[in-house]
Amino acid sequence: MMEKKTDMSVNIAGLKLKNPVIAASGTFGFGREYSALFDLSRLGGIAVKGLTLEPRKGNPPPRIAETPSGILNSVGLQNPGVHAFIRDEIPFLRRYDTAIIANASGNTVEEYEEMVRILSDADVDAIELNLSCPNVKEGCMAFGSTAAGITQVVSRVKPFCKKPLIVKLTPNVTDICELALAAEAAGADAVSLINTLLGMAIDVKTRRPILGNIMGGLSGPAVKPVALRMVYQVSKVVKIPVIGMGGISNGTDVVEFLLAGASAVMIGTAGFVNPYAWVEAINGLEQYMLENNCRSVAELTGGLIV
Amino acid sequence: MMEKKTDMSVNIAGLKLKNPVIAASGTFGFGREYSALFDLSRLGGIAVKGLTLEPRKGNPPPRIAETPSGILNSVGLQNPGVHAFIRDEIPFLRRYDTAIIANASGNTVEEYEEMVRILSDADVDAIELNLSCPNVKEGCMAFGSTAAGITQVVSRVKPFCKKPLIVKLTPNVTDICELALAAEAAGADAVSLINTLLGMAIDVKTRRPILGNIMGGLSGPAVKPVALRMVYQVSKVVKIPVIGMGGISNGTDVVEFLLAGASAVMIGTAGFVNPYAWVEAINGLEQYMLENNCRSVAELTGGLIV
Amino acid sequence: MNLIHRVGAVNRLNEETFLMTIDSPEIAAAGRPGQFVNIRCGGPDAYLRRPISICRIDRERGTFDIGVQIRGKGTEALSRMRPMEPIDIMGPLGNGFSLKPEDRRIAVVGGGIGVFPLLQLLIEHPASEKLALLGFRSRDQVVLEQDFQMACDELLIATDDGSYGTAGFVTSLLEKKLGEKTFDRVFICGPTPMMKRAAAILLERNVPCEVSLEQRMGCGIGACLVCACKTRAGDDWDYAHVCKDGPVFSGEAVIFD
Amino acid sequence: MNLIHRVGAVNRLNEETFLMTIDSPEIAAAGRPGQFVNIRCGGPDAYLRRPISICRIDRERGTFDIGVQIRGKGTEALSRMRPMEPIDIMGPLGNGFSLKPEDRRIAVVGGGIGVFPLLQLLIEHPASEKLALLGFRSRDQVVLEQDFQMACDELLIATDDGSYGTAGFVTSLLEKKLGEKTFDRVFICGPTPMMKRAAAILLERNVPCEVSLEQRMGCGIGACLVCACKTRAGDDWDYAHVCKDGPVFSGEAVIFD
Ligand SMILES: Cc1cc2nc3c(=O)[nH]c(=O)nc-3n(C[C@H](O)[C@H](O)[C@H](O)COP(=O)(O)OP(=O)(O)OC[C@H]3O[C@@H](n4cnc5c(N)ncnc54)[C@H](O)[C@@H]3O)c2cc1C
Ligand SMILES: Cc1cc2nc3c(=O)[nH]c(=O)nc-3n(C[C@H](O)[C@H](O)[C@H](O)COP(=O)(O)OP(=O)(O)OC[C@H]3O[C@@H](n4cnc5c(N)ncnc54)[C@H](O)[C@@H]3O)c2cc1C
Ligand SMILES: Cc1cc2nc3c(=O)[nH]c(=O)nc-3n(C[C@H](O)[C@H](O)[C@H](O)COP(=O)(O)O)c2cc1C
Ligand SMILES: Cc1cc2nc3c(=O)[nH]c(=O)nc-3n(C[C@H](O)[C@H](O)[C@H](O)COP(=O)(O)O)c2cc1C
Ligand code: FES
Ligand code: FES
Repeated sequence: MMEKKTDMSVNIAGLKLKNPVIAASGTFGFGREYSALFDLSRLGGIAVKGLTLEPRKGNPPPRIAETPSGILNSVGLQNPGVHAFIRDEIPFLRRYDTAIIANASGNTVEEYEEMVRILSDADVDAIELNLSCPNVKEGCMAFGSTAAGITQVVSRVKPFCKKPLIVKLTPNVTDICELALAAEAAGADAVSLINTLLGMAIDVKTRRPILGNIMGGLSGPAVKPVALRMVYQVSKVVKIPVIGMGGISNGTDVVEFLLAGASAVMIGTAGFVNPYAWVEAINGLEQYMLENNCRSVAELTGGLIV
Repeated sequence: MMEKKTDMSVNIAGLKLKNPVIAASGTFGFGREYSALFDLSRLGGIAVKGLTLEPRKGNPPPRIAETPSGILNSVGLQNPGVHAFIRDEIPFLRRYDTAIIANASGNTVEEYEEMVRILSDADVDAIELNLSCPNVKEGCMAFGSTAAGITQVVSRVKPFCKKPLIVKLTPNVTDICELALAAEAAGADAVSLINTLLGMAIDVKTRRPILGNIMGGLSGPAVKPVALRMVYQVSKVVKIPVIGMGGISNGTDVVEFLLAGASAVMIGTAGFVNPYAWVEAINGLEQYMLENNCRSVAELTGGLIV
Repeated sequence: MNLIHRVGAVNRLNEETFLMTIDSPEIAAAGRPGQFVNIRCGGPDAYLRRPISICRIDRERGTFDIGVQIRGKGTEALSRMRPMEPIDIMGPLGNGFSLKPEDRRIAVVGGGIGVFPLLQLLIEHPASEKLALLGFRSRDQVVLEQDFQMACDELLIATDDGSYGTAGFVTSLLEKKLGEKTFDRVFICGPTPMMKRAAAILLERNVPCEVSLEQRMGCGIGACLVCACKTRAGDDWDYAHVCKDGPVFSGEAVIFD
Repeated sequence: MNLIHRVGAVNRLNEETFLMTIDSPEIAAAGRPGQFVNIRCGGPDAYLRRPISICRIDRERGTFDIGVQIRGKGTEALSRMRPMEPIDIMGPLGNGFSLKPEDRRIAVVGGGIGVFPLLQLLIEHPASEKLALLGFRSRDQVVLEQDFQMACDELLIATDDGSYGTAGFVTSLLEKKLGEKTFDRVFICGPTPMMKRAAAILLERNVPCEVSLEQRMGCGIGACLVCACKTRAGDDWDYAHVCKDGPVFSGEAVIFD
């Protein structure tokens, strides 16, 4: 009898991934640096650094503060702009057998539309709309923290979007389900959550905020309980797939998010501490699946017993 | 020349505390247990376990889960009811020279009113309205997560309140400032924040949530950056004093919250790990004040340089 | 309460279990069988303290032993502590087993790591006849056999897989023994299903029993109310708290469900 | 990249500073002066890695040294590591100082813990004349004096309080020396105000210089963009990243503000 190998692949609204582990946007650059450490083809996908229409310099340093079991960042979308990404980075990323997810931000609805038009014609596998960055003044969080804002942006870009459209949600809201439902209704093919929780750190010696931008986004293990709760809540109300993230560090954490309802996951901050976190999480998930006779990732998704 | 000693006392809208460190509601019971470990008169105040009109059994166990640098709890307001508190606990607490803050919850606006009427005639120093408990189905969070709900409850109870009225806010909202402003406008004498962040933990072995109640409230060092940010934001917009809490573990953390804008602080979870956390935080604050020539706590409040 | 004590000897009992001696004249003097201590295990991810039963007390030397099974982050970190290291412990906590002079004939029923708190109980109990029934998964899980042997009049061991002692559950041993004789009180500690079954067997025969419960804890002293367990309160039920009202409860009081 | 290496000797240099040898043939072979390593220090609260410069390399033995000042949780935990313990290190990282054969006469200007990366630079630089100007707060802060002495032709030390060497700032020493002779390149590492001042002095006199910057880091390899520093980009400016574009930058490139 042939032994049935565990099937790690997932299909997120047409986006096929060899495994459900994706590098989270903003933590993995465009993959170049980590390609020196491991084979990027191991990854289910890579969500590239958040892109904007024009290049952006980002916020003044310091841009990171360490917090208990987490970090605050205030990078503020430093990026070379979408055109440089298409020209310089896609060819590099395409050398690897992994999905490319373009993470896109805009200051205005028009800019979101323009970004989606441009990226739809580029060689990427999916578009992740960042409606949730806490580190920029305009756009983003402004749209992302109300259902109306999400409806406005998503329904505007949807007609032009030729790729699976993932809408990334902010956790800094009263009711994340409402936002997810708005995204779904407006045409999102999937939602990803959570982006960072708005936070702050203070140095009592200088009596100043540690971050140059005063406030920043909290990520890492500290936020995992909040992220897990939101993934659970959202996946119970939407029909589209949910991509979960927030503090995932290993295979066990991945399984938790899958059980809570995620179809795939993203990992960011943990990679700063352990540069092999992504690969180890994939291996850990596979081991769990083998030990527990799971034939497919879908068997785990939403498998929480309550 | 007489050496001027550091003055640790604070006055929160008429509530006089010998120092700004208060035991957070729900983590300190009615003080009996910790009175065996240290002199309760050391504390600025004690916010007692959340009270309701009738005794409550609370939620099914397990009621606690450990998370990275924090905990989730789902106690669900187990308490003997406000009458038993007045009869059995106040006499005990009054043996100590520390402020008694009655933390009150209700299922309905009427219940909140009733609680405030009863507690106004009891021997307590202040009333903290819990509009933010994530662990009970009715009341509480329902009122506490919209400005309208807060306005409704606070303006209803205010006319009957003969004690300083502190309104405790939930962090599980899009805009905490809006809520704080609503509390202020409706007559709150102070706001306290943050209550716990709604979260969840899963056991991959059993594939079940760890908490009997599925979700619970996140507290401890993990939430400190979020709490600090909210205290900073709120204290910039309200004129009434802000009592800060969320993950405070030592004197340095206390100073951070004061600098961010708090007039006093509460400490909860840290005491589970270190039962002397409250006392050590007071000592640590005093030491910081001495080393930095701070004559009074008020000098630190809002002293952040941005 | 002094929190800082010192690790003494650390000995592996089997692959996943170790016995640790703690130097602490205070806890050794105050501790009673069935009480527990709450240990800050350290390690980056073990934020809360871990409750562990007092297993044996040497009051002359001012030390006590704990028997610990490595289950997760905290117990794993604990297992790596070395002799002479300082260790942060709150204790003794909880109420302990009853030690009544009128209980002349007693039995203890322990399962797995539940055997640990029963050792000091046997050592210290004033009864004239002491029976120990211990259950383990398999031969290599059997711990402290000699120590129990010395602390009681008769020791019977059951293993689930029959690799040592009697094959089957310790509750079957209990039923068999109850066919032969009765006891003034039986003390039970082990996995919940075992305790539930054992308590039912004993209550049916009107034999008083005490069970030692486990629940996840916060403060460990009764202030935070997280360690709830269902107990009878007249015709109704209520939540008692394992850390303060327990960990030992009378068998009739507990509602296992 | 192999992350697990081994702690060798650990020696206190003064109350708050220690020198640690790491066994790592890989990093010793690949490391160049001015590069850094990113260390997981452990301890319950130090979540991120800590960037620390390579101070000295012994390629034959396959070891390298780091000099560390205890500042907070991470460096404190690091200071408690013992010889033979495994240690999790990413490295070597960053670009390092330039080692140009045409630079015949060089000087290094170091302040406080900024002296550490300059030691291996002096050891390895091909120049024929090497001057070291080091500044410390006071006598008891002076570290590695002999080692620097052996690695250069002339060593001058300044202390802020005049308790050792020349009284005053190391930048004054630099100005004085520049009155006597010039250099093909000067390498600077220390507190930002010192580097800013030193770079200004040198640029004024058209002496090329390199500065080694510090910034809080996340990934340590250029992926997360948190370690930004302001640099000139034509007539404009841009953010470069200390971990990948640096930590060493040419003095003209950096905008100190
Ligand atoms: C009164 C009492 C006495 C105990 N005596 C012993 C003993 O003598 N020997 C022994 O090996 N074990 C004993 N236990 C169980 C022991 O507390 C747990 O095995 C231990 O807390 C697990 O921690 P961990 O870090 O290894 O596991 P993790 O899974 O990492 O723990 C995560 C969290 O869950 C809690 N937790 C997990 N399992 C339990 C449990 N069974 N009971 C309570 N909390 C739990 C932990 O304390 C921690 O807060 C006792 C428990 C109680 C309540
Ligand atoms: C390229 C580079 C080389 C360095 N080389 C050395 C060296 O050789 N010897 C030495 O003693 N120190 C060196 N430092 C500084 C050293 O990284 C910090 O002192 C250390 O990170 C402080 O950590 P902590 O846990 O003690 O302090 P904490 O205050 O607990 O640190 C909190 C967070 O802030 C970061 N942080 C704090 N101060 C600094 C700083 N000055 N630079 C960067 N991050 C900081 C920490 O890495 C951590 O993420 C270097 C820094 C950089 C960027
Ligand atoms: C340094 C940093 C930069 C980030 N930049 C972006 C970004 O550009 N776009 C985006 O959608 N999310 C960004 N994020 C958020 C992450 O993608 C992710 O949502 C969050 O960090 C939670 O996951 P984690 O805990 O695994 O890091 C960034 C996070 C970090 C830490
Ligand atoms: C076990 C537990 C029980 C709590 N019960 C209450 C309560 O009854 N009323 C209330 O207002 N807050 C309650 N809280 C919230 C705390 O008062 C506090 O707002 C929160 O825990 C954050 O502070 P900390 O991180 O210092 O614990 C409870 C918290 C914990 C951990
Ligand atoms: S653990 Fe706090 S009441 Fe039992
Ligand atoms: S630390 Fe990540 S880019 Fe420098």
